[in-house]
Amino acid sequence: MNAFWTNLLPVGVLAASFLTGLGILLLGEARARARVVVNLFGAALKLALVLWMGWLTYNGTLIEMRFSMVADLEFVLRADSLSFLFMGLSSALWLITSIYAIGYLGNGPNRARFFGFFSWCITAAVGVALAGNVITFFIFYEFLTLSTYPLVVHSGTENALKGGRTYLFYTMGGGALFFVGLIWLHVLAGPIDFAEPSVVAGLPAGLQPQLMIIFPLMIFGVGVKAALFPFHGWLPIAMVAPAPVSALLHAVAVVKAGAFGVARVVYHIFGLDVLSDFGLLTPLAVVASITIVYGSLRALTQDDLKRRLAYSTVSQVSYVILGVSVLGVTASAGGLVHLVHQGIMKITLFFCAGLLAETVHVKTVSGMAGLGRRMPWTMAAFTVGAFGMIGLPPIAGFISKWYLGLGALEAGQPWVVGVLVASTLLNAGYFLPILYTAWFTESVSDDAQALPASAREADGWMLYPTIITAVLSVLAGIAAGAGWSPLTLARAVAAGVYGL
Amino acid sequence: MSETLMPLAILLPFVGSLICFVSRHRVSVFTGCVTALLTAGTIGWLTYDVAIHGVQVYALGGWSAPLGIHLRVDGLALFMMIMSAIVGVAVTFYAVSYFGEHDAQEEKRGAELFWPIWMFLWASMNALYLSGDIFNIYVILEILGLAAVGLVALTGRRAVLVAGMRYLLAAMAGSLIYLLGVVLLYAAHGTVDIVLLGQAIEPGATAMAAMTVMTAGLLLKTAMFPLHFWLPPAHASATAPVSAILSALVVKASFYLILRLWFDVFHATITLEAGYVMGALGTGAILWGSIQALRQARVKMMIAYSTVAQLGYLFFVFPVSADHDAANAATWISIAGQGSLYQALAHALAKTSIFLSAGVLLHAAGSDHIDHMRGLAQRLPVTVFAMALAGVSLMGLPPSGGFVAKWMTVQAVLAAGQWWWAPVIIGGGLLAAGYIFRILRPAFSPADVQEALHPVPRSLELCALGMAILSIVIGLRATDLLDVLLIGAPFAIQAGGAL
Amino acid sequence: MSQYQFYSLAGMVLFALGLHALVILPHILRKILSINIMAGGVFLFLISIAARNFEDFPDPVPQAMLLTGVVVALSATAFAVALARRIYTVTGRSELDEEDRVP
Amino acid sequence: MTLNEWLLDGLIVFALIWLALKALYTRDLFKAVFLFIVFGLIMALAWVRLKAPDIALAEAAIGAGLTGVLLLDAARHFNRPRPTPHPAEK
Amino acid sequence: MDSTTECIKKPLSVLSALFAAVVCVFLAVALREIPDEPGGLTAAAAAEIPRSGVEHPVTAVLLNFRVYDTWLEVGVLLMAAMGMLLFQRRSDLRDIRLMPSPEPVLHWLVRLLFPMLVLVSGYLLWMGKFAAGGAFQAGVVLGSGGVLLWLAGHPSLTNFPGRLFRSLLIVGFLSFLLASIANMAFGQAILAFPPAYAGTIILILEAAATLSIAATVSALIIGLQPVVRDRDRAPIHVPSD
Repeated sequence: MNAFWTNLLPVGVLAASFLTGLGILLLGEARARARVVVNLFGAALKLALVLWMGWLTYNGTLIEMRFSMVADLEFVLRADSLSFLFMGLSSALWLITSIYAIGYLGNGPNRARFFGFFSWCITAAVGVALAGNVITFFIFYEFLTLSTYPLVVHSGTENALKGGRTYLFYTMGGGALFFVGLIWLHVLAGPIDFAEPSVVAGLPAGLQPQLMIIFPLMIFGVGVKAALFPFHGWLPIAMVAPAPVSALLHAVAVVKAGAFGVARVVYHIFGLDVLSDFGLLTPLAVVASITIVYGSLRALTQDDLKRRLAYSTVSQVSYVILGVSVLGVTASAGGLVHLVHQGIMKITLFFCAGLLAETVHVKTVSGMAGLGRRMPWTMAAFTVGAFGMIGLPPIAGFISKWYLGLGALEAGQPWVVGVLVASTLLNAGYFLPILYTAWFTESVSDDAQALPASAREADGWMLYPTIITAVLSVLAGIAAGAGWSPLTLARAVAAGVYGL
Repeated sequence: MSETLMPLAILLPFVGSLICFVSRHRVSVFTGCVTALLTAGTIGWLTYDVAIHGVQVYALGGWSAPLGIHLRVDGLALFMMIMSAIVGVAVTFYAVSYFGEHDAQEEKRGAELFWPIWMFLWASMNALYLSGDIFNIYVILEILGLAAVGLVALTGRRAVLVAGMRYLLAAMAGSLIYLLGVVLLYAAHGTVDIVLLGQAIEPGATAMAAMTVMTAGLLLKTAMFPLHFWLPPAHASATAPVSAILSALVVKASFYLILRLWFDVFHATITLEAGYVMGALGTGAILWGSIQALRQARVKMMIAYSTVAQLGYLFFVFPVSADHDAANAATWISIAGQGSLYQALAHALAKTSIFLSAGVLLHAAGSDHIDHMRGLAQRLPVTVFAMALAGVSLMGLPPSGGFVAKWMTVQAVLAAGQWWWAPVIIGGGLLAAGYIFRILRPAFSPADVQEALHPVPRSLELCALGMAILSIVIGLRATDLLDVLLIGAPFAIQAGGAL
Repeated sequence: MSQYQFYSLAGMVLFALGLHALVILPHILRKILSINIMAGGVFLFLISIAARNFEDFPDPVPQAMLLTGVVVALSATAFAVALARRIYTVTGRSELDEEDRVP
Repeated sequence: MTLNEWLLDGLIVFALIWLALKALYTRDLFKAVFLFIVFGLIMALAWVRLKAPDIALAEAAIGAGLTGVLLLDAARHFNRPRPTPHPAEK
Repeated sequence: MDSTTECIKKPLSVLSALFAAVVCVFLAVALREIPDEPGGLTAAAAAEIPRSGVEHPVTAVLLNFRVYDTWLEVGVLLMAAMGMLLFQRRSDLRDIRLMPSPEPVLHWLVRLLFPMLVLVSGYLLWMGKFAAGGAFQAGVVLGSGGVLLWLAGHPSLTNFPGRLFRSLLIVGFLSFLLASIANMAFGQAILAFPPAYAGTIILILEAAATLSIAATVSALIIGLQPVVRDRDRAPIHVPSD
């Protein structure tokens, strides 16, 4: 394979989902069957290309595509190990979520618009992963904002529009903050490429005060999407979107893009050694911890199931940021792998929430009484997800918490372990009651028999994806040591970053 | 051969205009389209030619500079002509089906005269960009003003007539104030040729007076912030293709003149305070325009105020170029210039697309009030999508031309040490997001009442979509266009542009 | 203070008068009138520049510019008068309406 | 510049400014236009003084004559009670 | 900004008066620095006049050195005519025909004056080469003749069919255009008149310009008249004006 074709692979990956989206939008509302085929074919193609690219990078070929937009602005796509982590996650889950969404939306209105923008969001998310320099990252970062807006306001109801407005307000503000930091840094240090060693390290000491201002600007700019503490407000409000959107976007694509952005800023823009001697890493860890605890606390009191899951996401994503901000290979490996694990587990939970809302129209935690008997498979998947979130051993969540705790001890920051323990207790605090009401209480309305037989279990389109993701989260936990597991990949990334 | 390209770009639309004036409606529509394509082709050929041979000067009638008039084309003039050509062709094809649709007898008579006046306007714009003689520019400015007012008052309804009158008075006053500056310069230096003036000028009361007066006159014609009173009613009440022409092209012509005068003629007399005044005007325009846009109830009025705001971005090249004694000032002055010109291009494309889409809305729903936008996303998906894409470019979000322009302007402003302009530009982008989404939001909500929409010809929507996509594409690949812009170093700060 | 400076000053005064009247007077025709007076002022200044102490004939270029300027001013005035009359026929008002005034 | 030349120029400039002021600020529209026509003629005279006779002729013909006629006709049109406009115009 | 207009008037008028005064003083100061010696182009023009085909310097500048300005100026006039047609919703002047007037004096006056006006216009046109005069003065005189014809009810511009009327309007502008195209055909710079027969070309162009200026001037005056005014009968019909 000569270099020309391999360098076109990243463009191929992006084009796969972009053109699918375009095709779906052009197909229009009527042709549902053609749309399903195009969508699934696109998703499968994208996954295949990502895996092929993974295999090539594994064998050591460097894949990079450069394209100059303006004098010193270069559009660079590069497949490095960190990008595989996020890209693999989002393309795989896109395929699964598309199947789920086809079942979920049935024959609702505006499905063409939904699936079109859905594929464009994934293009943006994968673009964020593949970005080779800070400009390309910003381009896809803003493209993500734009392509998710129509999904958030998909249902068109009044509070959907209000949710959309808040979502825009936060993400646009975040984008503007990041842009200020980005351009300020560009003026000081010139174009910043993720591959070369951090340019910021070479800057004269006089610039330190300015760099100390630029770093929070960029972190909070990206932190808005990662739902860091002061800027997490939009995530629960954006739950107004349909279930597949909350599942893929607010659990995987958008939020992870924020966390991924924080990782890029810390590892590849500023570089760890610059940040550690500026003493900026510990404040970041503190903010992450506040978010973790705050998110879990708010989740305790939420009766609406999706809002509870949303607050849980707010706190879980900050694990990644915590891992990134704690010095040491194991801690950052734990953080990075949580990026994948949390994605799989959270998407299972959101799938179940969608299933419950669709089949038995249960939206609140209190309404879930006695569902265990009526919808055994859904509740089983939910239980697996919940246990994973809490961090029980066989499921993936445990692995990341274990590595995080271990890394924190190695780095000599015991208080991080305290935070982990507290959040685990809080996780248990808001997940176990749900399981208890679902499995062990009789449904208060004794018309259990009156429910139509079909309400027993959701239809295939929606149930199988949920089960697949549940199995995946267990698999990621058990087979963590395997060659292809997210953990080994995260470890390779962490090793690369620390230059071991 | 290259010698005849420059006058050809002026003669062709004039010929088209005369033919349209005397012939029947169908013939003039056909002539309009053919002339539009031919003119665009000529400008394309001229670009190719200038890219090879560099700056060209053409002595009209064979008489050399002080006595005769020179036509001069450099990167800056070419860039503006390319912009006019792209927007011109799109608007022409849009107008073919837009005016074809209007059956009311009253509209029909107005529509006949659209073609000759529009061709005349296009020819005078090309003449303005090519002209190297400031008195000649005065005459062309006058034609531009009259033609623009003629187009505004095309439909003859009450609103456009009053708006047209206000516009005409502002244009006439602006031209006269500009003429006063021309006379001052001629009195002081005995020539009206831009390049000769650039070499002869030296700081003094006359030069300062001339600069102030000419800039003031042109600011009035560019509808810069305090003097923008005539623009919103004129651009909002005019028909869609006309508002697109006005917002995208006519307003930019006088901005081009200010730029040409500041860099080529008055480069010796620019003071830092003058630069800061222009920057302050730009800031005022962005803030005032955006705030007013947020308050409007009609889509076209909102877009007109958005023009007032977006013009503000163009003005940050002046404060940056004012302190040209700093270390490597030349580099970031050139970047600032490219930023403001690219913003002009991106804004022209995006604004044309939004105005054309608003025309489709007006045509289909009968009114462009915000509430009538409910549920249009399902019924007019292409138009709403075009508006969204154009909105992305207006907001300056990454994949678009607007972003590249904002990037270069902010970078130049920060590098020049005048960091206080940067938050204005970025804040302006957020405000733009405010009013763009205010238009798009109702389009997503389901239409409660399914009143029948007037059928809209496909070509209207495609023109709007085409321009929107173009405004995004120029964001992806800017190097070629900017290389064209930099031919002849228009933003160089030594004595006048290279001849 | 030579003759041409005296007339140039007169031209400036006329220009300022016209500008002030244009802003103040509400009636459309009077606005057109004030623009003509402004034009008159500028042309007077232009022609006095040509008459600076000369040898055999005054500087022809400003005079040619002047002729062009006069004709341009005439056609602009004719255009404005046609528009003003149209406004009067349609709206019956000879002033530009206040409610159209725009912030 | 001999004394009487100064006198003549002074008179012309005074007349110009006086006529301009009167033309702009008189009550009656017709009178304003007439004053403007006289202003045009005096302007032509000024140009003759400034050694541009042919342009003075053009200014007299165009400035005073044509613009005057146009403004007079418009003034008359503005004084007539306006014909009922076409309803579509509203 | 939406306070009552009355209270706007007072401060606004004071403000603008102050502003006008400042402008005047500012310009007067700038005047002082203007050099006294004739820095203009007198010498340059004088040197080139023999090659310009006309003797009178102003006509030389107007129709040879800066002929591009004059051409665009005729363009402005054409634009004014287009504007008039647009605002009066007309494409020709056919429906403003006047009934022939009964007064003998007007008839006699027109029969005497019109040919004289044409003669004067021709003289002005011809004299342009040697002394004061030229296309614009001649055009205006001819135009006033056209208006006179219309006033007396004689067949005049209002009898011209639409297409001919509009062609008459553009003939001046078109002549310069054709001259330029001819120049380009021969590979010369546009609007360049070979010195040998520059005079005749200028005369032809001036004649065409005079024609269209006369048509425009009379159209601008006649076109603005209300439709079909008959001295005694009520207007026959009022199409949508």
